[in-house]
Amino acid sequence: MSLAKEFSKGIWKENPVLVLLLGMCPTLGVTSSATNGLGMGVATLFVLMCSNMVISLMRNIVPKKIRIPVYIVVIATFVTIVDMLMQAYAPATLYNALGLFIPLIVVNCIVLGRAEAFASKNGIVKSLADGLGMGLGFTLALVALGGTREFLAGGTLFQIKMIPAWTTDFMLPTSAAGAFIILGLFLAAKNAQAIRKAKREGKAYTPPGLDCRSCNICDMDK
Amino acid sequence: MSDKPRKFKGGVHPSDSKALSASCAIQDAPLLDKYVVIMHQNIGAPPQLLVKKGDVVKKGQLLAKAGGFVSVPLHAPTSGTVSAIDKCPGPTGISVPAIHIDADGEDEWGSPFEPIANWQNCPAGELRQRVWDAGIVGMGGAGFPAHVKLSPPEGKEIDTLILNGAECEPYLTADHRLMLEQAEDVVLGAAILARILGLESAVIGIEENKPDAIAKLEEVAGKYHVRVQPLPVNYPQGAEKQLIYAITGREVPVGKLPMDVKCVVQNVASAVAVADAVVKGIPSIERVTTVTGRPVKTPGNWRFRIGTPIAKALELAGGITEQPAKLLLGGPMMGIAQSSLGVTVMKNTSGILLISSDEVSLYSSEPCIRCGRCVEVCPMSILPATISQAVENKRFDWAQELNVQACIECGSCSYVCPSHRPLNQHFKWAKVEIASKLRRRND
Amino acid sequence: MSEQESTPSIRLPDPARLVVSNSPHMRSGENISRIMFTVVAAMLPACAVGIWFFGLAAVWVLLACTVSCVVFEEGWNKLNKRPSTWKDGSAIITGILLGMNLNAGTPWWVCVIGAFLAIILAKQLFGGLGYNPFNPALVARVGLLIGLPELMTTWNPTHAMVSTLGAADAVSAATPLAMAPGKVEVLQMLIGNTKGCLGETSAIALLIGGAVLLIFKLIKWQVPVAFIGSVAVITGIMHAIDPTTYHSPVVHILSGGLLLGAFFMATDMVTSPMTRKGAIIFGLGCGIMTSVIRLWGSYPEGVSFSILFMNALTPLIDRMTVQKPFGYVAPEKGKVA
Amino acid sequence: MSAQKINIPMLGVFLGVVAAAAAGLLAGVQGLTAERIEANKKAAISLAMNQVLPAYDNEPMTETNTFACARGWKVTFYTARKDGQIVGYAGKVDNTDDGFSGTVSLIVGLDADGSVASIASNGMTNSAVIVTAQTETPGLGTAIAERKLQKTITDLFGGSEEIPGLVGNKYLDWYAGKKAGEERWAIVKDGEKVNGKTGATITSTAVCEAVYAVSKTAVEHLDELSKGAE
Amino acid sequence: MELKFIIISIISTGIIGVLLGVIIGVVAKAFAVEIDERIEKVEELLPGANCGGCGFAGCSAFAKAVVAEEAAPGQCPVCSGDDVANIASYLGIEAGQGEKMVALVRCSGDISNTVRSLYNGIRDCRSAVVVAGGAKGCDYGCLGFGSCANACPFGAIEMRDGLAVVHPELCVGCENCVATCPKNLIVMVPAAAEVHVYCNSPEKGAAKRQVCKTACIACRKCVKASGEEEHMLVDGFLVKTNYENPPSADLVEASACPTTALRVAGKHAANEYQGVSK
Amino acid sequence: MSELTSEFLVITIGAILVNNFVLSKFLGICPFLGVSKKLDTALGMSGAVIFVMTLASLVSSLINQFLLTRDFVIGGRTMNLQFLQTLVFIVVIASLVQLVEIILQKVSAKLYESLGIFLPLITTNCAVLGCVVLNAKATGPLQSTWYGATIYGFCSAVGFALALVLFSSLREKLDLAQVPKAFEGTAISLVTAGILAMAFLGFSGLV
Ligand SMILES: Cc1cc2nc3c(=O)[nH]c(=O)nc-3n(C[C@H](O)[C@H](O)[C@H](O)COP(=O)(O)O)c2cc1C
Ligand SMILES: Cc1cc2nc3c(=O)[nH]c(=O)nc-3n(C[C@H](O)[C@H](O)[C@H](O)COP(=O)(O)O)c2cc1C
Ligand SMILES: Cc1cc2nc3c(=O)[nH]c(=O)nc-3n(C[C@H](O)[C@H](O)[C@H](O)COP(=O)(O)O)c2cc1C
Ligand SMILES: Cc1cc2nc3c(=O)[nH]c(=O)nc-3n(C[C@H](O)[C@H](O)[C@H](O)CO)c2cc1C
Ligand code: SF4
Ligand code: SF4
Ligand code: SF4
Ligand code: SF4
Ligand code: FES
Repeated sequence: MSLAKEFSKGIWKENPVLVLLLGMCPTLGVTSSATNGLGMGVATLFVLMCSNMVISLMRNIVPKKIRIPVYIVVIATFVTIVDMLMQAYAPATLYNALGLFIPLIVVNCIVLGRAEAFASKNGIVKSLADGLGMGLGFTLALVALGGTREFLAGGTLFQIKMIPAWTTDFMLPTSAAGAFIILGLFLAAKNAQAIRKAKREGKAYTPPGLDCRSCNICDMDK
Repeated sequence: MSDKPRKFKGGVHPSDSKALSASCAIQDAPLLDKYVVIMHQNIGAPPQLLVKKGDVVKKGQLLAKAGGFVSVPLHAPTSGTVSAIDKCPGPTGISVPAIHIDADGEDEWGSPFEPIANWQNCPAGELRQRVWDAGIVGMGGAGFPAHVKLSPPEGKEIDTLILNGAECEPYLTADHRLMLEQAEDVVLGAAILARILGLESAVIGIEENKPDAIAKLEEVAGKYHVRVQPLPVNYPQGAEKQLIYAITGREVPVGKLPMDVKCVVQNVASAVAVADAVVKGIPSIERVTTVTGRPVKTPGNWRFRIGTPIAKALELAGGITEQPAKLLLGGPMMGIAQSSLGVTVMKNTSGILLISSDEVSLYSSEPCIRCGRCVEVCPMSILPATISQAVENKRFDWAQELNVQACIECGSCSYVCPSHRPLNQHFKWAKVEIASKLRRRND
Repeated sequence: MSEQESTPSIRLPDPARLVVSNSPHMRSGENISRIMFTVVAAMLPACAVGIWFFGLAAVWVLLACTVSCVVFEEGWNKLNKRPSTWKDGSAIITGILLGMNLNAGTPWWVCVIGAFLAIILAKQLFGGLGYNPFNPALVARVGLLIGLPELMTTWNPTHAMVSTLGAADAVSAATPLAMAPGKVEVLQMLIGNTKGCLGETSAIALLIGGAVLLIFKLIKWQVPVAFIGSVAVITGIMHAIDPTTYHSPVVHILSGGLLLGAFFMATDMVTSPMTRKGAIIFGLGCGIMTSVIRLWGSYPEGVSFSILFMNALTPLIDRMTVQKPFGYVAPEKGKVA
Repeated sequence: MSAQKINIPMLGVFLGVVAAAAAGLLAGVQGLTAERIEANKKAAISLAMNQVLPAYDNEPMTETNTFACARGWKVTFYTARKDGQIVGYAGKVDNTDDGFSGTVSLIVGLDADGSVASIASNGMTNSAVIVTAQTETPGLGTAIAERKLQKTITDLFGGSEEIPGLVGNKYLDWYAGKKAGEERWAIVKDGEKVNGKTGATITSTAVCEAVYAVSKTAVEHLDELSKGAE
Repeated sequence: MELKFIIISIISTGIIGVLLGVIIGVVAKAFAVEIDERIEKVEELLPGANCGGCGFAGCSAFAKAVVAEEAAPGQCPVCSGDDVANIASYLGIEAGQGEKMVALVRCSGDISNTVRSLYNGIRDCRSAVVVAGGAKGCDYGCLGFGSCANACPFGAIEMRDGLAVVHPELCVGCENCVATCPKNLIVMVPAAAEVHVYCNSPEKGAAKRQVCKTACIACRKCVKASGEEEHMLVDGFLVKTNYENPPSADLVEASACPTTALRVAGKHAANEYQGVSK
Repeated sequence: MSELTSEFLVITIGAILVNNFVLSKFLGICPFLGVSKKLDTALGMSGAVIFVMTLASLVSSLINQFLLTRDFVIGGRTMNLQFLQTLVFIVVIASLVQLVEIILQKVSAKLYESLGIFLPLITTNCAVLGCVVLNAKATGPLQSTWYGATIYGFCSAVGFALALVLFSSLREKLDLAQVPKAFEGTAISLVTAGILAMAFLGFSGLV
């Protein structure tokens, strides 16, 4: 695959949230507003790129048996760096809102998943492209989700009122229940598009499910 | 044994419409000029053909011999010529082989065996052989060879013989009339069956909506230690597992047979056929059948020869007053719908029923609303609604787990379902799929 | 036509017009829409009382909910090219019940959002009538409660209250459950002259409706009995311990939609267990959870949440209460492997 | 296909080296950012303090007194002086335990007599109450606690100017000038001046309790406060 | 910067790391599991349709079999030629690609051509056969309730007027439909053969004509036109294509089949035949 | 009620019902969606999570208390290793899981068979890490002790198990529903989870 393709596949065709169904926890947890989605997305993007890069560099020297622990250590390092950097330089409100989920980037299946499925098999440039694409795809999905939830709740986007006449806040979309439901609707929309496409191409289509195909982290003991 | 019958769980009370034919005495159908005897009329192996096209046969003569132990011979319904051995529409919609006989009008006897006048002293084995030779199958529905039921395998003890006179299906009155008009024969048949099984006594179970038959039978029953047991009116009282429970309180385990709880159940018509075969030496070549339904001009009960075309039977009943929506062999709850008039009366045809279009609710299955009615009426206490949804999603494994095999296909669940779900068809389908899977696994 | 001549002396059925189908060939004549419209009839007394006490506002809410439920149902069917289903009456029930669960002064757009939550989100996404695991009307009510808590916890006073108390006092008067224990007028609650959702205030009307449902055997009596019974017992114990902080069981039973929930919503067969044993467990669960939320939770009212929560438990209950078939023999041990 | 032989010491060393490298890197970054993080935390407090206190010329951050209030919470007071005279206190209380879905932390500017200070800003009189941390329901509980300017799309294009100073919040501004007496303050939900919001009584009460606690503690300990830091 | 601090961090974490590495090494040694990464790779190269057309329980089972050389890559009916070649070259083995087969529904009796009763029940062939054999006049014909079409993961079977019609270009030959048909109507035939007899009824010609306008009445016109049983075989009252030696498409024109039971697959799929009424 | 008892209630009822890990904290969503197709597997996973989370809480709170939060003075500045929290925790969890697996395999083959396959999944289940991090952040007098942290770990896992079991039984039911094509699979599961979360909101304020 060309470099451009490695980069672009994460954005739509293999979008980590909508297609690979990875990293559901931050997806649901931080998307009560577009700003939060963006912050989380960028943080993950950074970690993803760094870890993809380093792991790709190390891929030939890491003993197979301990590759996952090594990857985890690498990832945890970058996550902690992001954590400290954000605490130091990001707006306090954003850092507080993302709170718990920053350390959890460590276990975000996207990061480890890409490390294992891609970076450990590809060169540094390709891995960087993959990390960038996947990270961007994740960020876009999070911003879209956060934006939708925020907008449905009170007509705002990035905390800016888009419809000044909208005065009563409707809190369901920003509640926990709304997170699940609206992500469900997003997936359905993506499915509908894929179904239509598959039909046009005369192919069979099965909606993506969360299974071991998109995440092979549990190879750890092998 | 208590006198008070037990009530089985569940069941339904459809309007019985028996009044149409209940008071019509059994008439002997006149001799026709053509009979079509379907070859395979019994559960088990098909019989082996003994005649060929052009053969001349006498009434009662053997047309085909039993094709194994679970199989029965077939006899000519009248004298005449075998005009063809060809296909004819079968009761299940698929064409089946049949023996076509052109009657010569003489109706000349050519019985293969003699009456056994002194049956009380005849060995049980001989009597059982007679039942087999006479080609008697269960006349209550399934057509299971009677002699098989009468031959419990080594180690299986039988202590109760039950005659099934429940006739719980709406519309049907053939057994009712038979019990009323030939009570002595019924009791005699019961006594012979009891003797074959080595028993002293027998019980006849009858639904309480036939008080005249109960009275009549009680009158004559004393002669042979036969007891008459009135039963509450509750469909499917006549299903053998429910009948056994009502009379003895024993539950036939799932997947097991009546003999596993030491019972044998025979239909009353089967008992009469046994009596005829033993005492009069007549093989199974005729039966009493109810021809009824609102579109039938003169409903009634007829004694038809086996092989009588349905069209002829309907003609005898005066034809129709309106185009019916359905033609059924059997009762409205369990009968089989026919797509042609070419079928003929078989040994287990207890009724020929026409249903007018306003009585038929066409299939328009809606989703199950989980009202639970089917669960409440199911006499087998399974979960029709869940099984049906499982089958709808082709989850036959699930259906099996939920004991779909226990279903007796009584149709109570479909009867009450407000969503008009084809529950019964789902179960039938599931059983077929499960059976074929088992077969595949055994291969 | 010359029928006389052409008709043969004996006519036989025309085989080409015979229908073949599986047995049974007889049906009880019961159908979904008859069931549903009976339920609608059973709800009418409570609606009527609501309209009597709250006036035209109640009519508008009921209408807005019902109409938008039906419109969403039909719209979805059209969009997905499915046969029309509104005539089966289930969407109408959902609409009326949703209306009954709202304050009489609810704005129309709230009704529309509620109808969307009920019909599209809670019902059609799962495949429509019969497949929804959660009670649509309740999903709508809880969704609105979460989304618009302010709006959903302000109540219109009844006309009768306005004329006796004066407008200002009537507006600030509380719902029975929010009043201090001992100050509640039980008689007013029986007839329905209290604040609350427009369909939940009159105990008598709801009991009449419940009786209709029971007489027509549309609901399992186990559900309301277990539900109301367990609330009575638990709140009774608490009232006995401390009558100054806890209301008497009578107040608990008559207020806050308990009767509405127990007779009309917990009994929705689609979302409650199928067997009678399951129904008892379901009712008890609803009752316990309602009591806990009312006594110690932050919501003044727990009926909706408890039924919704028990809806989620229904598949488990159904699994636990599978009945043994007639003649069931337990598989022998050791044979399983 | 694990053709390679498992070399246990080698595994240990490799993982050890990676982990050690990681730790080193982290320690480095930690060293780089630690100060800034500390400063951020301080700045957050001092920003709030500057907003609630009148002009001062001392370093209130260093002049602190801490007392426990009747509810058991610790209230920290920062004393502001101008020309040596006490011009007011900033009372800070953290993690009260009775919000709707968590705790509330706030800073209250007090006049020298312990009453909640008023601050004129943008032509309005605001109270010197700032909620510094809360986890209430967005749009409901937060309406009581937040002093946030709702920007609308028209502002963006209309180019209206950023207004410095405190943003008004009618629920918080209710406390301006109030001084804690024996009676706790009531929640008022109707009329012009309110401190409570229908549907968010719990948050309203939590904020009210916290502000009351600060004022009450100050009033009780006015003597010690006026003596300055210990 | 405090070097000491950094050193403490490095040392403590380093120790943890060494410990862990050793533990994992010991564990791995004790519980070594042999895995073959080629399986993974082959699975990646497979199309992932999981249709079971290869005769294995899904793509990963097939991949295992291919690597173990118990199956040839070409056995996957869904793989394009390129895919097969890729796998074969990756493993350095023979492609083993068989002849492409497609499904054939041996019936042409759609609603307008056959007698049927009014069937009122579950619309699924396998279920319909338990009721009156499916209520079709012809006992052997297509019931038209589409069990096969539902079983086809590739949408290659179209239900048209109560008849299942295979679109040969969409059919990948996975054989899912074959076992589904309760009437055993579907057989796999070489995709290269174009001419088929669309009838399955062994009944006598007259009997068939009573219930169906497009039945094969075994008039042998096609047999003669193709030159005596070389391309067409007679089997009782039914004629079949000799798939060992299939005729060319012009046979249909040449033989002028009186019932149009003889058809060209592509034209049949395009709905270009009507029954001939008599 | 004493402070400790009331915090005990907050931890137990709070972690199981009110602030359910899955339905209100959004932790462990991957296994929640991935291992909930069948009730039986859900039960197995629940057991494994309860076991690992309790153990992980215990071990990591001990490490946190006795190693990471220990202050030491270097060059006049007080420092500690708290910044290594994430790194140490995840490594501890990962190795813990592996050790448990080995031990289980040796000690009880039967238990290993029913729980074993779920163990590797748990490593990357952010519920475990989340729980441990929350413990480390906790300020309550009970939760900041090692036993309080263990109780919290156990209760959170029970909350996770409750949600998972409920959800899997609902999904088994959904298997029989005629869900619109585009919603099949994860989409409708998410909607269901959303409504389940609504129902759980009823518990709010209980503690
Ligand atoms: C395969 C099969 C084997 C049977 N074997 C026996 C048997 O050995 N003894 C017996 O008394 N009945 C046997 N039966 C008869 C059944 O108990 C039952 O009477 C018969 O199927 C008719 O039942 P029905 O009319 O209720 O459907 C057998 C039935 C079937 C289908
Ligand atoms: C639902 C159901 C209803 C039945 N009703 C009757 C009935 O009313 N009368 C009857 O003789 N047999 C009835 N049967 C058949 C009996 O179960 C049993 O097969 C029969 O009495 C055995 O006698 P036979 O072998 O002599 O026919 C019914 C079966 C089923 C499954
Ligand atoms: C999703 C949701 C979030 C809520 N958030 C808050 C909140 O942040 N603060 C609050 O005081 N009440 C909140 N409530 C409302 C309380 O549960 C309670 O009903 C209310 O405070 C009492 O209202 P009252 O003003 O009618 O007495 C919330 C309710 C819901 C449904
Ligand atoms: C006794 C009974 C109670 C019902 N209760 C409700 C209800 O509470 N909420 C609702 O939306 N529909 C209710 N319905 C209507 C219907 O069952 C409901 O719309 C289905 O849940 C939709 O699939 C009820 C129906 C009956 C027969
Ligand atoms: S499930 Fe079977 S036994 Fe039960 S009522 Fe239905 S048809 Fe009768
Ligand atoms: S009777 Fe029909 S609608 Fe009612 S539960 Fe049974 S199958 Fe469902
Ligand atoms: S070919 Fe077979 S499965 Fe397909 S529609 Fe026809 S009968 Fe049904
Ligand atoms: S006769 Fe042949 S073509 Fe006609 S329906 Fe039967 S099988 Fe099909
Ligand atoms: S992101 Fe939370 S479990 Fe996967």
